[in-house]
Amino acid sequence: MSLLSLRHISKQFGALFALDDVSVDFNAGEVVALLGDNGAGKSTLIKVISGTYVAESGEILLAGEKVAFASPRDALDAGIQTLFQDLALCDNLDVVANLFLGRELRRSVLPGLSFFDTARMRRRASELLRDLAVDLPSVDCKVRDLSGGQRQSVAIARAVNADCRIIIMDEPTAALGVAQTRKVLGLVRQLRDRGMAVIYITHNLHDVMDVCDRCVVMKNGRKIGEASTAAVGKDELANMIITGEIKPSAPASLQVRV
Amino acid sequence: MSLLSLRHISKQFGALFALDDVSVDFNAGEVVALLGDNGAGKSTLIKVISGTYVAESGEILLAGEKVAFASPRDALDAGIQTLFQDLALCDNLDVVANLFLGRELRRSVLPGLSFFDTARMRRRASELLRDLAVDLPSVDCKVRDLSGGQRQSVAIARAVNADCRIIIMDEPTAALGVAQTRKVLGLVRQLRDRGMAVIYITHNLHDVMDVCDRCVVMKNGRKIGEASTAAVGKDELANMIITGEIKPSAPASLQVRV
Amino acid sequence: MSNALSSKWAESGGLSAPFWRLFDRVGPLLLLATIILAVTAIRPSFLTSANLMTIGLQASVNALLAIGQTLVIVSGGIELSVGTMMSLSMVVMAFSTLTFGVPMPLSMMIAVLFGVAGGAINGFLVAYGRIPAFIATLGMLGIAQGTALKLSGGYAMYGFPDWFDFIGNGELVGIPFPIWIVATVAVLAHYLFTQRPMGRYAFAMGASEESVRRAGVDVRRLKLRIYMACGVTVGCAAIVLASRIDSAHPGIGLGYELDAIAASVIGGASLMGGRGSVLGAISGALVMATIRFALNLFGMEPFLQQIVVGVVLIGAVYLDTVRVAQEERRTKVRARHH
Amino acid sequence: MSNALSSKWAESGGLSAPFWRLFDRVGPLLLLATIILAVTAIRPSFLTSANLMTIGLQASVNALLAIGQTLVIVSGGIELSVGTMMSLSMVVMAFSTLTFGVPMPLSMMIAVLFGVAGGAINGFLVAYGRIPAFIATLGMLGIAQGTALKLSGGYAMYGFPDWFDFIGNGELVGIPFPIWIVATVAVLAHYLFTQRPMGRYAFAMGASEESVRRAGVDVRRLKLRIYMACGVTVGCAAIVLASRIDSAHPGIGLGYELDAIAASVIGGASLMGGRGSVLGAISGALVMATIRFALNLFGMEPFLQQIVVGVVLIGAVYLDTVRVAQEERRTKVRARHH
Amino acid sequence: AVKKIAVLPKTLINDVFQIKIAEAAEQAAARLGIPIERFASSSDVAVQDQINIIEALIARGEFGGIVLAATVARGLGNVVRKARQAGLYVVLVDSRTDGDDFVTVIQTDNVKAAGVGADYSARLIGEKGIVAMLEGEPGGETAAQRTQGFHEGIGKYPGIELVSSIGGHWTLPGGVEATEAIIAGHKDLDLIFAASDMMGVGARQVLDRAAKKAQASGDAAQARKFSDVRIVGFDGVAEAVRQIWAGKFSGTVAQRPDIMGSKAVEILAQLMRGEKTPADIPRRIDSGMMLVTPENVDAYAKEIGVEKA
Ligand SMILES: Nc1ncnc2c1ncn2[C@@H]1O[C@H](COP(=O)(O)OP(=O)(O)OP(=O)(O)O)[C@@H](O)[C@H]1O
Ligand SMILES: Nc1ncnc2c1ncn2[C@@H]1O[C@H](COP(=O)(O)OP(=O)(O)OP(=O)(O)O)[C@@H](O)[C@H]1O
Ligand SMILES: [Mg+2]
Ligand SMILES: [Mg+2]
Repeated sequence: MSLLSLRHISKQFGALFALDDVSVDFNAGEVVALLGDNGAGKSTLIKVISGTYVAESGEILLAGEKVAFASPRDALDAGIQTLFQDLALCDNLDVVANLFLGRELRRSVLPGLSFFDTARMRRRASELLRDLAVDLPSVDCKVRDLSGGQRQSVAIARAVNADCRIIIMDEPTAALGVAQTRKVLGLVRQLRDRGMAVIYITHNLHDVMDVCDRCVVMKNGRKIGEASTAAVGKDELANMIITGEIKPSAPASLQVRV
Repeated sequence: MSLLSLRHISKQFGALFALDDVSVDFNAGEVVALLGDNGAGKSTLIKVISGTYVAESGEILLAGEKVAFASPRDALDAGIQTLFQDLALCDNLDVVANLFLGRELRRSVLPGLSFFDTARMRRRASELLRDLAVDLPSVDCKVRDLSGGQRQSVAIARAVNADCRIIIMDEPTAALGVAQTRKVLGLVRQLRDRGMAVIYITHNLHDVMDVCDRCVVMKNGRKIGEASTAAVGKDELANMIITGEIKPSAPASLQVRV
Repeated sequence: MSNALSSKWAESGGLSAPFWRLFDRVGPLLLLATIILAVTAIRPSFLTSANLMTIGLQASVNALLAIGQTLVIVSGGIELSVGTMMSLSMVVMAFSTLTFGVPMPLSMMIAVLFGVAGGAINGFLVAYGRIPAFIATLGMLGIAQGTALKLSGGYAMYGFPDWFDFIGNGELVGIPFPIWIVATVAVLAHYLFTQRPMGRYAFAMGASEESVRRAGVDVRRLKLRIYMACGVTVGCAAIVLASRIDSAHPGIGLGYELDAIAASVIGGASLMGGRGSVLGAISGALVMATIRFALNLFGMEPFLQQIVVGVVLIGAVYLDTVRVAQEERRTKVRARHH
Repeated sequence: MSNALSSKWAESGGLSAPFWRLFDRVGPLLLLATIILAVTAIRPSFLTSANLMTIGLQASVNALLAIGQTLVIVSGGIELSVGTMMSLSMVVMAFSTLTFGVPMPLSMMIAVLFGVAGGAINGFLVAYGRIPAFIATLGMLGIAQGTALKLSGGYAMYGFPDWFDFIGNGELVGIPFPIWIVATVAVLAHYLFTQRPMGRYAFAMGASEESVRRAGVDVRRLKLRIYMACGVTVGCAAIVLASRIDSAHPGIGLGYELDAIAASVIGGASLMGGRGSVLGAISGALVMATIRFALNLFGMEPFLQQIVVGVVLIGAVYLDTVRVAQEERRTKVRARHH
Repeated sequence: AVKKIAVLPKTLINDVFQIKIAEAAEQAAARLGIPIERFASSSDVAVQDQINIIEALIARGEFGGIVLAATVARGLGNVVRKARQAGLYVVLVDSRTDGDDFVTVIQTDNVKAAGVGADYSARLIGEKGIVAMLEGEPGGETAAQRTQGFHEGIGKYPGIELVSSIGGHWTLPGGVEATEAIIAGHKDLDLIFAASDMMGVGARQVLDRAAKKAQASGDAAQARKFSDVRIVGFDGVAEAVRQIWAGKFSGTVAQRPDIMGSKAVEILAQLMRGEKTPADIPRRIDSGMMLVTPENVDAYAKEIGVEKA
């Protein structure tokens, strides 16, 4: 049984079907690449999984149980952690506050009187960012003062700094440097090895070949194919993403959508 | 003589030297890659060139003449067009309005009475976006309703939809799909062939090898090296970006900064 | 394939978008219609053309101010001095014609110029002095009020020529003249909002000032001009009000600023900037005037009136929010409120 | 190498950041000091501890309201009903003790509860009704005003017990008691702003509500609680004011809302949300009280006073803007104004 | 059906005087069996509110008369004419406005009344000393008239120095804040003239507290000085009567809002019943200004229905 199953999910924005009857399964200990052209519906799909959007139809099964996510809180409580492509950080807070937003560490001074445990949070933040090879002026600086890649790293650190069993990453390495990208790919492998289900959205097929076990390809809101990474080549994938069609010569491993 | 020369540019944010004595030249008909780790100062450098920031010291020479850019307007007037990494679009306007922001087309009905020439702008917008292989619900939809890659494509279309002699692109393909990335790389080549100077920031070394003639590598606000792309390998570049050092075995073509 | 799809979508979107856009614009008018119908249901005799004209007349000054206010709000600012600047413009107009004998048409122009000058000061402070709009215009509120009172000694001034009465109280083809003025200003303002770069940049600035600056727009000059444009409506409002009450009052404007902002917001403007429309502003002013007129018509006692105005205001905007949310579910029109 | 650098930078940044942060917080206090010095330069006899105490006393009600207002503004909202809700709380307190004989301490608690209830309604409308804060609280302004007037018939109510006088007029170790109240509320509020998740989320929400929601925070409940917390300060202000004037007035609160917002903004809050502080709010209230007290002390005529208050307000905030801009050039502290 | 009367005071917020006009009118109407409705504008300078309300009254067509306290001396003429043309009688109270379509105006002259207050104040302190004035909210004409009247009146006494004349918003808290500032600069004050009774009440509170504080700090002379400051109010509302009884006010200039309200309704009743025509009513009726002092306060209290606690 899959850890997370989506069944016939549809989501409309006005006249536009952003998701059109999408069914897909995610398993523990597996990295699944979610691929597709710009506007294919990848972000919309993961927003449905993370409780940010509510789908118009379809259902979500978590370890076989039907669940309904009315808000991001519900998804977080169910152990689904998400790194969003947009709107992940608060510009006016510092790096530490952003990293721990929604799950601040506190220390109790007297019964009923407790403070933020800033020292512990700063320490942990430095560790996390060091693991990602990020070079920040200071963990005390406001997020609005960071470079594009630094912001992205903070968002990644935020997502991995939590207990969860499913982690979703929407184009995590898009703004990252060479070293940082390597670290994130390594991290993804670690997460998988710890038995988590990882959903990884990217446009970088090298990265897909590198860390993903399975690929799901979307186009115009539909799932158009699914394959084990080991069985397909980069060019095959690229072709499928672009044309939306499976080449006559495609191997059997590249399944047409059910 | 170079089309654009930066001489000893420095820019501080508080205690942090975001740019530290950077000198670099850009020539017409050449694509220069600006490389470097996250937070290396790439975006800050191009913000100085585009008039968004004013450097504390150093000078900018345009075709040998000293210029001062107090605002983005000045840089635009000097023929420098920029695609920024952030804050490039207005969420509440539609795609067409964003594409033409600051240089709207108008049609005159009576002397003194003129309207936006929406039809012409829409047509041009559709063309531009088609050239970039972008798939939008409609050119009339608000930018806030677009996917990450669609937004990015609109920003690219905005930058290339202008007469200019120098074009700066800050990570243009970071959010783009496979097909869109190819189109943008093709476009960059076209621009170069038309004799424009292109400054291209990216973390993707494949792309660098593909379209860039020369690479400038930055670290911690300093320029640490410069090389013709033909003379270096991808791994060499990656190594330099990460360690900030030139390998003993580096070929002579990889110049240590002057 | 991709391109074929793109153009197919573009077309279907292209056809429906203008329709929904119109709907979006018409929204506040629907709200107004709802309120008028509700009042009519309670008291059928309400719905006479005479009453509607009276409401239009009563809304006119606020509508003028709300149009200017909306432009400022759209750009992400706020203008608290519209009311007292209106007082000052009135007093200056009265002074110039009564004390210095300047011909009335010229004095009217002076009133408008004063409105614009006040706007220019506000705009200058906000744009070049980088003072928050709230503080700059709050300061100007006091300055204008004090100056108007000082000039007039706190007393009303009167003695305008007889024909001046027509502007505020006359009728043209059966419609009160102030309504014609509002209509004219509205058409011009709508042109400014939707067809002039200045209007478009105002919207853009409301969403992201830095993006507009990077597009090569001189945002400081833009702000200056926005507040000056708002000043034009202040000057016009001063003339209409002075004519309607056939005199100039130094203290009369205080309080109009909140009404103007409220009309703007009822009409769909967001104080965060980037949203608003001329039609919305006028509808908002009419909604407020209708509620107040209806309660006076019902003869509701004043203390209760305040309560009911508050409840109806909230209720009306709530209904509108629900309507927009429902539309949104079916269409591409996005949430209008923060 | 990269990590070494990172930690080096982190350290130097880590050392200086708290210092500049403190400076950022102290900014509004510097503004206050400047104004006090300027007044002293004009009239040296001004600088007596008695006068400073009087200013503190006169600022106390506005300071309390400004603290609550700041929390709302920080979160991206606005609260226009603080003034009239204060009137209503006063009247309800007077009613409960004078008409129904409820013991005074209990009546005082009822006043605070009423403030909180008003805040809860506002918060509910804004959070769950998705009504723009400006409209919801403007509606509540009218509702509270009307209710207070209706309850009291428009008349002032007298007859509080003698000891009640102490709250607004007593002294503790030479310092007026209301100042102690403000100080206590300020300490609690500062703790809320800086050490409670609620305060932090309020700031975060001011920058990006959606980010906060995605972080798993129930933003609607958060908003509700923010307006309720603001209501606490409204209730406290009602008690202090009632004691200070030894009576309850139904119409007294109107106008306090603008003063409270102004104090907030002078103290560095941004109406766009995401910026503001307790110390700033208090400093802002003190700045306003100082200007007004000084002008009254100089015996300046009311018309001129309005002008001068406006000019000084703008000038003071302008100076502060310039100072911040200069600091910014040298340090990491960012522009505070939009 | 019998036509209604509308009473339209300047405002009902922070203005006990205007409330009293409305209440007196309502009592008179109840006595005469005429239905009456109360209206109000949002502030005492909100001219347009009054115009709007009158236009609504005309539209309703069920009114026979209006009791109007005009917010402005000129500007309501047009709408009053409209009302007259629609068959409504308008009786002005407290303040007049332009035009000649109203039946009559029942008022006292604010400038003159403030002048009487000035003369009385001068007498109280032996025509020499230091005085201050608390002015009303700037913007309304009543505030300007009372200020003008007192300034002109007190200016006639060379021995008296008007050291401060500042605003107190008509209200008690406003009076408190203004007085705190005044005594911070002028500890040797002899008298405060308040343009409204409520500001005077606030002034007295401040002086009493200041006296107590001076006493506590051992400065008995200063304490006595503060206690001895005379206060003269304006309006003659119930609170002022109590203050005079308590020895805290030296007097108040009463303007009889009760007479304004009841007289106006009586006149309207006669007109609406056709017992009289507008020609039978004098164009101006003096409602009687009265200087209330400790000597005549008991009689005045009885007249306006205030009882000793
Ligand atoms: N809030 C919204 N309102 C209306 N349309 C939307 C909204 N969000 C997304 N869309 C549309 O839905 C489609 C899918 O968007 P989505 O963000 O899921 O794409 P994506 O696959 O993540 O693309 P990218 O690779 O560019 O990030 C796009 O055409 C987009 O324009
Ligand atoms: N406005 C600012 N205020 C303070 N510090 C800033 C500001 N902008 C950038 N910085 C700092 O300057 C350094 C350089 O930033 P910059 O954006 O130029 O990096 P970059 O090379 O573009 O990185 P990336 O590849 O991540 O986009 C970073 O350490 C960043 O934190
Ligand atoms: Mg996406
Ligand atoms: Mg960058």
